[in-house]
Amino acid sequence: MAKMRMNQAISAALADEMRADPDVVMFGEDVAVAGGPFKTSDGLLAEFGPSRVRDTPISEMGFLGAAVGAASTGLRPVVEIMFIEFLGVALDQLATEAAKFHYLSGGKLTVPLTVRASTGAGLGFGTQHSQTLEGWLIGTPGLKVAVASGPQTGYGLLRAAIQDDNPVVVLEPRVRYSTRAEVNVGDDAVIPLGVAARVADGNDVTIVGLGGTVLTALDAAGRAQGWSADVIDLQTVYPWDRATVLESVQRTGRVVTVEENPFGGGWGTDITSVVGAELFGRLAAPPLRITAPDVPVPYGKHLEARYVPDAEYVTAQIDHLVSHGELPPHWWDDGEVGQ
Amino acid sequence: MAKMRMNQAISAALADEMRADPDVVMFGEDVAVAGGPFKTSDGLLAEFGPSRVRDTPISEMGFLGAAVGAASTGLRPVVEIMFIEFLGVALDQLATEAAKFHYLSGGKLTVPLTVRASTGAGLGFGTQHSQTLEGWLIGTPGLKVAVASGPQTGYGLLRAAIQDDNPVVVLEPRVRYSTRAEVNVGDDAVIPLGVAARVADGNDVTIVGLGGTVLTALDAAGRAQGWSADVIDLQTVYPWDRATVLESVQRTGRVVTVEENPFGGGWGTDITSVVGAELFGRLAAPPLRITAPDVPVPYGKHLEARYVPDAEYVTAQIDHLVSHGELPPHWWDDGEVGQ
Amino acid sequence: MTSEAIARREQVRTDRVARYERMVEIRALEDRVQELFAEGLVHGTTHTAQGQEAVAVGVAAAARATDSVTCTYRGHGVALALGLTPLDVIGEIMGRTVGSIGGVGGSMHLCEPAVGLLPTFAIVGAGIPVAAGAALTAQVRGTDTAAVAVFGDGSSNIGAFHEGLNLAAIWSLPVVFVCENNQYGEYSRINLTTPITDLADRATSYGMPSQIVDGQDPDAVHAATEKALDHARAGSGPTLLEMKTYRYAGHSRADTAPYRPEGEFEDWYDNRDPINGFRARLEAEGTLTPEQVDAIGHEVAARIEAAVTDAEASPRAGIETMFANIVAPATEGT
Amino acid sequence: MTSEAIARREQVRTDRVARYERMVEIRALEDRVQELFAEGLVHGTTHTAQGQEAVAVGVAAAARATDSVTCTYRGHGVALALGLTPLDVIGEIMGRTVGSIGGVGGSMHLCEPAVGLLPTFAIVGAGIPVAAGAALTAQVRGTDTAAVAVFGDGSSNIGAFHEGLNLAAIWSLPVVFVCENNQYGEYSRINLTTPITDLADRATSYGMPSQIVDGQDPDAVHAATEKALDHARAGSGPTLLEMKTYRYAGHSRADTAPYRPEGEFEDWYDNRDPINGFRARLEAEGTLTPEQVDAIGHEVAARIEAAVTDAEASPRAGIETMFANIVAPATEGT
Ligand SMILES: Cc1ncc(C[n+]2csc(CCOP(=O)(O)OP(=O)(O)O)c2C)c(N)n1
Ligand SMILES: Cc1ncc(C[n+]2csc(CCOP(=O)(O)OP(=O)(O)O)c2C)c(N)n1
Ligand SMILES: [Mg+2]
Ligand SMILES: [Mg+2]
Repeated sequence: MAKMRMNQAISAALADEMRADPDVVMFGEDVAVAGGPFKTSDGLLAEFGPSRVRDTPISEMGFLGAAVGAASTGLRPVVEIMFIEFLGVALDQLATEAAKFHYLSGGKLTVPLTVRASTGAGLGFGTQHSQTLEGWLIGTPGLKVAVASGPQTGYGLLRAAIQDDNPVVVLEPRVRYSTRAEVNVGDDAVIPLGVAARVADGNDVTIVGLGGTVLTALDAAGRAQGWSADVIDLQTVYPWDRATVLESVQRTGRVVTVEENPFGGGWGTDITSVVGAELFGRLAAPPLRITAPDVPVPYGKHLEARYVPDAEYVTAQIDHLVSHGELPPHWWDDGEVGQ
Repeated sequence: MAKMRMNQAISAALADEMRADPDVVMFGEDVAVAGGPFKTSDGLLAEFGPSRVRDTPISEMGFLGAAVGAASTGLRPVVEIMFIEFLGVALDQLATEAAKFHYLSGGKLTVPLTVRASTGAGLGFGTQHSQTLEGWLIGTPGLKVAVASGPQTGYGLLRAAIQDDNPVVVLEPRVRYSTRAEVNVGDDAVIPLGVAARVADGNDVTIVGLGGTVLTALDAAGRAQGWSADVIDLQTVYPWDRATVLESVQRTGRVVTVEENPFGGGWGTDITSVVGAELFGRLAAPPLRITAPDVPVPYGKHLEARYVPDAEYVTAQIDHLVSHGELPPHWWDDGEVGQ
Repeated sequence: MTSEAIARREQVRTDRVARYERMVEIRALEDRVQELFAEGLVHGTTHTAQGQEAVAVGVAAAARATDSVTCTYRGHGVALALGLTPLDVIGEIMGRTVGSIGGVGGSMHLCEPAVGLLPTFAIVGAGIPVAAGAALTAQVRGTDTAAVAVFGDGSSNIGAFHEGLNLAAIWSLPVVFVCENNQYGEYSRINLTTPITDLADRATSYGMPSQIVDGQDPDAVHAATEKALDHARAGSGPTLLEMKTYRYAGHSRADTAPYRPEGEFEDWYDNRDPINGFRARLEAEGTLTPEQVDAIGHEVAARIEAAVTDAEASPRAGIETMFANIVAPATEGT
Repeated sequence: MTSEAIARREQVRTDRVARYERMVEIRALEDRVQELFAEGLVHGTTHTAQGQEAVAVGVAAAARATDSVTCTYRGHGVALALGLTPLDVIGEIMGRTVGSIGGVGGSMHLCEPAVGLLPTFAIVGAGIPVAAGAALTAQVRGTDTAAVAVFGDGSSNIGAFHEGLNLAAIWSLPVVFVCENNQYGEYSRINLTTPITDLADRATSYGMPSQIVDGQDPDAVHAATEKALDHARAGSGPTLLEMKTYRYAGHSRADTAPYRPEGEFEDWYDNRDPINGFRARLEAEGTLTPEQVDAIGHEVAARIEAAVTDAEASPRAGIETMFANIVAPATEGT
């Protein structure tokens, strides 16, 4: 146990895997000498040297592609995509090559590749550097997508990703890099992929959070009056843990996803679609998705803060759902701000 | 009215828009001299000349980016992405630039860009040339995504896309390029974006199809015994027409999406999530998604044919849904083929 | 303000003293922006361009207002050079409605089509093919406008650079590619990421003419850009210009540039500062007097302070702005 | 079959007559594959490499079985040269379980890591950075293996080419970039899409050595590739080799190549056919007799027919194969 910020926990996970296996290498833009733009690889160059920890040219397609080649031939590379938007210049190597190589080699090759990328709003980086964009990745058979919610999951999911023989993307909500918490390190702290965690127990509603919204969901549950919530940290969003979610909703009778992405097309559609169908006739209220509005992420502290659902709003939405048994309006349905 | 294949209807739509507006230009790989790998721009070079109809180097990021620049400065470019997978090397220009330029110019610029791409399985092109991949595009505020289901919608949606002042992607199911039908041409045949079409009327179930699955849905509805279906051609998948879908399901009490994509993360999650929540307590059966399994698209006629849901399977799934009021198993839940 | 921007655009086009003044303005604005961030008055990040003023002003002097320009997140200098006002820029950075795009973009997102500035690009390399596309518009329409893409040395390693230049070359598009080789991409010196020294050499791959230019000399930048633009307008195709320059500040807000070799900054600053050099030349020519230099310094300082004050006094972008300008309402058919 | 592939791999490495035979085999297989499609016995599409046999065989002669090779959808020739059997290839094309990856891939998707063949790439350019990555494995581990990327002329216009070569150069990776300049990308002659004639010139952008090679001469291809591989293994970094060659068939199944200038194909076929040229040389040297030539022709023809027969007799990939090999089960920790 040690108190760490999430970026330190990530550095620690990388270091632990690199110590355990000389085939683990790490590269990306300014990850070596500078220790990473978000200091998520601090100290690695000093400990593991310039062959295993490398700075790259600005060429995500090139170095992600190189990671695919390295992973197919014996290394276990970890690459950093500084902001998830930059996958827009490199998606081919992840979705069309890496995810399909095991299949397209008749099972002869594995691709133990880990791609880390920072995501989300909250730091004032503007429209092209603040999105979550899991939607680009979900629905790609052969790929796994995990999302860290804080220091502990940042550590445990990353270690699992590096140990996995498949391409795994680990998304890191940027706003949490500076979150400090006690972190269990070591092999016991590895968090299996594909498994969600119940991080709070309650009776009336299941709140499913992912990444940055897990803390929000916990906070919202803490403010609850007249209802209590199971809070689930989904941890892996593709493929996601149906058993844990369905078990919980079966007990609570209500499901709410808290998402940091626009309403149209977010990951919560998958959760609520499956829950709504599988537990048809057994829910006490309609499945509720709490999301950002269908707009580009705005700049400016107050706009950005409003864009991302906050705990107060989540609590209010759930109050409405529980007390009326029907969907609450979104905050932007208000005529004054409407599209 | 003229009998045309879908690729001819697309060529006709392009020609009609190019005749109407000298700012409409068209480029892509082998679209000019050769008339397009799928003959979707046949005759355009001869009629409109090499300045407006151009072959490009193999560089999707380059020519899609050029189209963004051209659209921002006065042209109305149409670009062809031969197979939708190739957006994996160019997504940045569509999702991160084009979709956000109107916003990032404070409304001073518009981006009347049309991107056409062929999609889907059925022609034996293998894993990297047979996907639908709407998921890469859905959830991008500022972008519209339409999908042609045959010659008529291939004509009408493309014309609407070219006339629209926003970036619009028109997806074309490759397997339908050779489908022949009577096609209304002319201005009256323009199909507004964002609007779905009810293409068959029934009482017991609403089947929502998109692109290649619309014909499948119609065929399945035609085989129905003991139930009848509204069939909706969604036409625009982002943003989709909630009013038309909800109105229909309100009447029929059941919703079924027929998708050509894996179960995890497909566009049907959005439809069923919204329908399940909005019509909570008013449905006679759980929302049902009929999809492909969560696998890469396989090669080989019989595998590919099995991958894509066919009419017989759709009918059987709905039979089960209507008669039991509960979800049918997927064909791949059968132990013999299971993952 | 659009009308003011158009007037300012013309000054830099026609008057060398105005160019000097604009360089001073860029320097002062960038210094002030850094302070605003340091004081915690602004949220997010910023990338400033002190040391690179001659490239911005020289390019703006050569291009016409009807030409299109794409540039990067390090774009305050190019924006001011093209005519945007300090209030346009500072207002945007501070998230105010008076900002260039109404305060929803921030430091990385400026735009003013009236003076040719397309939305600035926060994705490395993305502006390169977009500029080629703006040039395509001119070519298809048969006008004599052209386009300019301004981008960094590090950006010459990304695919969009390669594809953009190749497309422009094969189509002979009227576009000029201006690489601001400021020696660094983020925290990495160019030699650590790029296997050649002169990026102008990359034009070979496209059969394109190229030139290495002293990016600290606004006259040299102006002359080279004008020549390349003339070549482009004549239908002879694109040119790659490599401007050798230097980034005085760190990469972004928090970066103090500890990775720079000792003395490197001092060498550039003491011996090749674009503002000092240009002032000395104008004075030697008799175009500028020491009194004018002082007056310009004072005026510019006052202008920047006024812009900060005006920005602070103007409303923050309201919640409703989040919902504006996402989808253009009008379509051609309606 | 893996063991047979390994043996066949070695033959081409060590024996020039075997190289001749393999070229004949490639030609015969490609001709037969076209027939299979024409007869409607196969579904989908295929891209054949008649005319380019010397590149495939020359590269395979130079590379070791432990080296990694990436190539394209036009990969039957490279695959056979590296040792895959006609049955591996035809079986895959026909969707049979005996195919290279069990029949789920088809013509564009072959793979045999035992002889160094990584999955062939259906996305233009994608194999280029992947080869650099295979070379990275060798560099990190300190082995003397290397990697080869084989790709077309048209692929040199895409971003992955630029980024892959740049990365390999700055990291001095042991990789050889083999550009098969067969004059066409799909239906477009290279001069319509690429502003330079010699793609080897693109090495300048990366400070990389390069060489133009007669791609119709397997000895020349072998020598150039071996030299570049030696250079790579010595830690001196990558090389770009441009193989001047010609694609006899159309781009893919249905293409009859109507866009070719009159006489172009005939000129290459009559004067620069790689098989005829190599046969003449071997005969002149006394390494090969006309009798052997005939025997090889017959044996190869029989081998291809046997492969077709065996493929037809073997089971189609079953539905259960759709669900296999998607996610690797074992993880390092388990
Ligand atoms: C595709 C992409 N990758 C990485 C980044 C992060 N990034 C922002 S600026 C920068 C350095 C760019 O260097 P250069 O092109 O030399 O421009 P300069 O900042 O020196 O003006 C990087 C890597 C980005 N914005 N986009
Ligand atoms: C990214 C991408 N864009 C387009 C295509 C379609 N395509 C397949 S092969 C080909 C031509 C490639 O030409 P070249 O690189 O010269 O190789 P050749 O076919 O001549 O061997 C094209 C455009 C593709 N597969 N991938
Ligand atoms: Mg730089
Ligand atoms: Mg070629």
